[in-house]
Amino acid sequence: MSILIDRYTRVVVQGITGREGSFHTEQMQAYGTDVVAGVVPGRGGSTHLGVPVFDTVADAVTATAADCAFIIVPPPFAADAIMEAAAARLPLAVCVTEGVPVHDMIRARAVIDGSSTKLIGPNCPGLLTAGECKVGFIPNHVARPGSVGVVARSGTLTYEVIQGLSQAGHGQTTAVGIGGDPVLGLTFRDVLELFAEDKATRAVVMVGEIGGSDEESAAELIGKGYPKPVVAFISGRTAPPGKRMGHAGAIISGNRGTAQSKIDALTAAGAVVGDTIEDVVRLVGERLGVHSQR
Amino acid sequence: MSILIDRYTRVVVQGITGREGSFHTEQMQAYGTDVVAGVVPGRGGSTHLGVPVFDTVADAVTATAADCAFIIVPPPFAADAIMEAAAARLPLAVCVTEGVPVHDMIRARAVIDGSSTKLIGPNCPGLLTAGECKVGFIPNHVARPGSVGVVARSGTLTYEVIQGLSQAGHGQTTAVGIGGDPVLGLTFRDVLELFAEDKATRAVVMVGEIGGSDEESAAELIGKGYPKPVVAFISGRTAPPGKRMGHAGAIISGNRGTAQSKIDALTAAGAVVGDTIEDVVRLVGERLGVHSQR
Amino acid sequence: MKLLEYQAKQQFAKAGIATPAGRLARTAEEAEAAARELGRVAVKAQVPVGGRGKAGGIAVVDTPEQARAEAARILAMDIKGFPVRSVWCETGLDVAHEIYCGITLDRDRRRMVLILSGAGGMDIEQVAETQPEMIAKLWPDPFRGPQAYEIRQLAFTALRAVPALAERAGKLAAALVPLVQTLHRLSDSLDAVTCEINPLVITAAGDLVAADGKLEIDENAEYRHRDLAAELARDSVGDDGATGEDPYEVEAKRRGLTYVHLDGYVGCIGNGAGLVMNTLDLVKAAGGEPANFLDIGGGARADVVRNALDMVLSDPNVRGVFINIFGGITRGDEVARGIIEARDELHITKPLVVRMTGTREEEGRKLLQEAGIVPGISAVEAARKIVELTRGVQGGVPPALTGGQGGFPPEKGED
Amino acid sequence: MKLLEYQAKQQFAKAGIATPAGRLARTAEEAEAAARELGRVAVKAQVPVGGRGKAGGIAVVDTPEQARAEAARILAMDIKGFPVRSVWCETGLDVAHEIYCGITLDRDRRRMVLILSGAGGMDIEQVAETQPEMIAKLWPDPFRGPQAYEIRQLAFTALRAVPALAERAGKLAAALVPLVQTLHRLSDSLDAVTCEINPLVITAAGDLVAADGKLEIDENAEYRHRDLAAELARDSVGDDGATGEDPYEVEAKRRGLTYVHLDGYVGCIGNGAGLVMNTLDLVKAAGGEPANFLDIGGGARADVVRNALDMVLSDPNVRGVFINIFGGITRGDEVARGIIEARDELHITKPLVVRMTGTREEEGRKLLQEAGIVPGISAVEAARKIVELTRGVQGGVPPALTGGQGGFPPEKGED
Repeated sequence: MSILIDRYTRVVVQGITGREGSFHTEQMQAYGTDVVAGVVPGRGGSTHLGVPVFDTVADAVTATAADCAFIIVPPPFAADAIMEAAAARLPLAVCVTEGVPVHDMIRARAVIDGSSTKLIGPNCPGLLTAGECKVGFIPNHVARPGSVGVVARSGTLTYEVIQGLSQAGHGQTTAVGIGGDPVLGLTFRDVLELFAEDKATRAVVMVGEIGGSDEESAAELIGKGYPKPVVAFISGRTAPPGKRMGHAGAIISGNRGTAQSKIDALTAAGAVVGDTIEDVVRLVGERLGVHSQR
Repeated sequence: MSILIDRYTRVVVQGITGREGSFHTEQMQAYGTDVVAGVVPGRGGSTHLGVPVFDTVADAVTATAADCAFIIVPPPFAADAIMEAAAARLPLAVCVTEGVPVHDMIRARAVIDGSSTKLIGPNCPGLLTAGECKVGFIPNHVARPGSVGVVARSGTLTYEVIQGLSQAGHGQTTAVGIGGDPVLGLTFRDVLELFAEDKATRAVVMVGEIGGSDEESAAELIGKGYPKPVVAFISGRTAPPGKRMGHAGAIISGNRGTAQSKIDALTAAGAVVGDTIEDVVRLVGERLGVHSQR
Repeated sequence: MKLLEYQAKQQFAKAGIATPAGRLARTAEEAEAAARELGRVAVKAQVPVGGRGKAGGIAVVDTPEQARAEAARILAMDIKGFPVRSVWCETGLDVAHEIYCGITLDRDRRRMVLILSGAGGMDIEQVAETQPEMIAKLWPDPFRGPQAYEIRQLAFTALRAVPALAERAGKLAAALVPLVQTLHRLSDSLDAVTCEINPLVITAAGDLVAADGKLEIDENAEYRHRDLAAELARDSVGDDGATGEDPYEVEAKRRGLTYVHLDGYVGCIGNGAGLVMNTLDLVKAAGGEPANFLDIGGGARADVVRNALDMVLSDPNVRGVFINIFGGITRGDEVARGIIEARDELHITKPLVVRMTGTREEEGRKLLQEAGIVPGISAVEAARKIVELTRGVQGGVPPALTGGQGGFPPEKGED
Repeated sequence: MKLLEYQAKQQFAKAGIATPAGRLARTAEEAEAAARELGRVAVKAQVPVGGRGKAGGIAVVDTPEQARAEAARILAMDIKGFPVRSVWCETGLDVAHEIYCGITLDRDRRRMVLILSGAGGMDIEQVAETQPEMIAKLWPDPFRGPQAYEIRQLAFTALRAVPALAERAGKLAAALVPLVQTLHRLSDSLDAVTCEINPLVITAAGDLVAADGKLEIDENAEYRHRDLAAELARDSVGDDGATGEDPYEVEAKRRGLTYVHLDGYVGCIGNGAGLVMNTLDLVKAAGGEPANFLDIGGGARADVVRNALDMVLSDPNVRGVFINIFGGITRGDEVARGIIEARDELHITKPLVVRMTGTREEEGRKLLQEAGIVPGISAVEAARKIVELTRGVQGGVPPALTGGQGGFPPEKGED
């Protein structure tokens, strides 16, 4: 069991022939992901990495019954690629592109909201169901199958957590990197709701960071009686206020969005918050122990 | 029984203080329509024709529980008024304004399509449920209660048919003037579907004219086994091709939209088509006779 | 309102769509100067109708002198009734392919439809009938406009049907994205009901250039585009005031009336397009020939009715007038007042048949009766009556109707 | 990218929003000429920070001579670290009321939010806290934009809260419709994350005039607005090349790096903002002080890593560097190659602690090992190690680390 993707997921890669598109398609194939098609306008009819390439997503879906888009195109084309995936009624689209203009994403998000497509990203590492399928950048060797769900904003901290959990013997169901942009698809709350329904997931690790209030919104959900233990981590606790820390959208305004406000909200809601990734791994072990004794 | 409006309909008039707005509000009140509010931006808090006036439709709905908008505003403001009515979730909006730019209406129609509001018009005479309620221009004295449903594109021909039916003793359930603009709300087909469900309606008179293909689309519905007799009339049979006859959108292009193509489609579908309004009235009498003998 | 080719192209160019270099010339001298500046040019008559090429309204010239001579010839022409007031002198293109790209109103879908075809330079409706696979259509959301991916889908569908274009479809699709988006924005901002580039030329260098342009503005939205209307008027009205359009219709437009001129002798006035159309049908069914269509519209007041009567009677072929009023928004008393004023001030002597019912019909009838006019017969009977009164008349004033009754004897005693 | 006041106002004016007449002056002489042309003006420092009024950066003058003197004074100022490069000389307004109108990104709603308030001229966040009833908000559909009826609803809500405005709310609402629609179009076309008029002045004559303007462009969309960026650069970089911004951050921007300068002594480099933020947290938790935040981003190649090391070490306060790499899109071998190149070419002698894991970590580790570098400890341990190696050092080069190991002794034998 898992959320969003599994061994039956059929992936179409939008931007498959690019340098990064090629590299990560190969990595995904090496992980076992069933990449069934690529889309590059004007390259329809060719083959790349053993996969048929189409001019449009609609063509690819008709020919291959793909049900998940992996979008790895330059920033000016990302929003359009997302809309194209939504128009083709793909259940899931994962956009890893960094640097998408925010107005583009506001429009794309409005289209997603009116569609049946779930979006992950942009500016995210994608997601991975351990041992079955990965769509995105998460390194192939870090995850191992198990019962911990992971959801994180930062890509690299997603990897850190997965690796830490794996090394401590706590395998994962699915790890989702939702991305750090201000306007994105699935949020912490959305992914937590999916994990709540997934029988194989026994605990959830949530890795947040300063900026925005998505962690607070997730805390609200947890506070209403979330059915599984949640172990959280918030990065950026020492970031000076008012300094924008890279692309993560980690900018602090007023009292909202500080590390402390997030930690307080999560703690009050019943989640346990670790100080370091090592802490988080340890706390998960404790929770799973408690949990498995029931 | 009736369709769309009845004695319980609560009407808010958008543009109530204008010359025409005032005149027709009085006419509607005289007919017995329950006009509960008016909307004129900047006139909120005042009273006009014994009715409270509000700045916005939302305010009017909150205060009066209006459930039908009568829109009688100048053309540049019509599309906005329609969208405002839709945003306030009014079940029905009737726009009589003539001369609304077509791109405005395309946008308004897209909003209507995504809303729970039914639109009648623009550039239409509105509708009337005999003896109960009228929203629009249909003269007060022509209708009488009965069992004939009327749907027409032209305003004046709507009146003609109602008067003819009434004088011959065939009362009406509801008469709907859908309007002659190329982009409008409810079509012949939509209204026929409503009449099909209305128990009190035993026959339907449909008054079409040259241009467009809404009559052909209605014929398609009738051909699928419409449960009630339909008597039709098509005006503009002698109009020279390629001449635009006023605002009715009555312009003939190719073979589609000619009077003959409409008459043929309706006849083939099982409707009976009269040559004059008098004919139509006579044919209704015959159908009702046959019908009532069952 | 149909813009002239050069106006459409100026709009395209302003929006960023490539067009051939060109100059407008209203005289042969201006055409000569344009050719001197541009070199080899096509001299093209600017008229708001198609088929000017076949009519001889386009000439390709090599020298300024030829340009002068051809412009003089074309400016003296009259194409399908439209006198040529100006010519557009335009450089040629190195044409590799011609395709079609247009946006027009689709009544059935209640939206604008975007049409792209690999078969350009032809009548698109004919292509649609004979080679439907050559046509790709898109009905963009009016707020969102066509998205890049939608335009690419459209382009791949349309271009794959043409073997010569299939190979370069990727590049063409990429180039069509901004062009189509610009065209859509233009149709939106100009309230165009038709916005068409045909042919859209693919040059040997691979560029897309609008070689011809058609822009028709929604009449209901003309108030938002007064500048274009003024420009159009300057190019279509000559020193003699002639526009090539029906002079009666021009006069009606000046008067603000919705009027269509026809060939018959029975003047027809009514309120509402449906009613007037039906009035024409009834006159024809009764054996008469309508002289016009005149809709005084909803809510028309007394002065409008008088204006309408004056307009209809300005056509000498009109032997009598049938006024058919069913008041909804139009009120009987206003119409009656208009008829009475018109009779008195215009000294009308030709037969008039008035049929009036609807809102304030009582008040209207009372006014007419007080003025010695009797209305109130049915539409079918009124049609028969007006035809009876005008059919035998060979123009001019029928002797029986020149009495002191102010031209309304037919109405007497018929209620 | 934050535009200067005058740039924002020029954008407003170009879009059709009324602004006071004004001229930009880069010298006292230009300010004098502007005052001669405009009469009584306010001379306003153009700096990309708030609070310039309190800092003395605004002067109202009556004569050209005064304008010259005040401009000279203001152009010599430095406001919150920003040298004043230009002043905006602007005529006054006959102010009846001041309101607020702005559009900004609402992260929680994933949309732009339109804010209107009867309380203008103040910090809108403070108003939101103390007088929430004075604030009306609208989250328009990004494709449709704010519709007229929505803006009227917004206006009635905001203006009714102010007794002095309640009576004229109808007229103001009507005037706000086109203004707000224009502002929204502007925020859209300029990719603005903030587009604000505060105060929006209602003059005695009842007109709406933008008395101040704030426009911040989305950094991800700067490629679509190179012209504005160039203009901004011209007004913020002096002849001395100084911009008022942190010189290290200016240099980092020039190098295309995402870098934030901090006060400590441990250089921090990582791939991914989250990882670098966590690196800073770990350094601080270990008792050290980070000197910077430097994210080499996803997919960074060897030359980027070298560039980053060079950048971090240009700060003399840096006593050592912690490189924290978790390869996803970033590949271990590329990073290793960058570190090796940097060590060789930059002759690095300060301590470096490298922690590397993730995609191609095997290849990366092999490369580093072959070059005599040992990576591979955990992030927490690496943080402790770098702090241990740098805490006691008082700047300059620690004597123990100047050997022939190329600056990488800490890594030895720690895997």
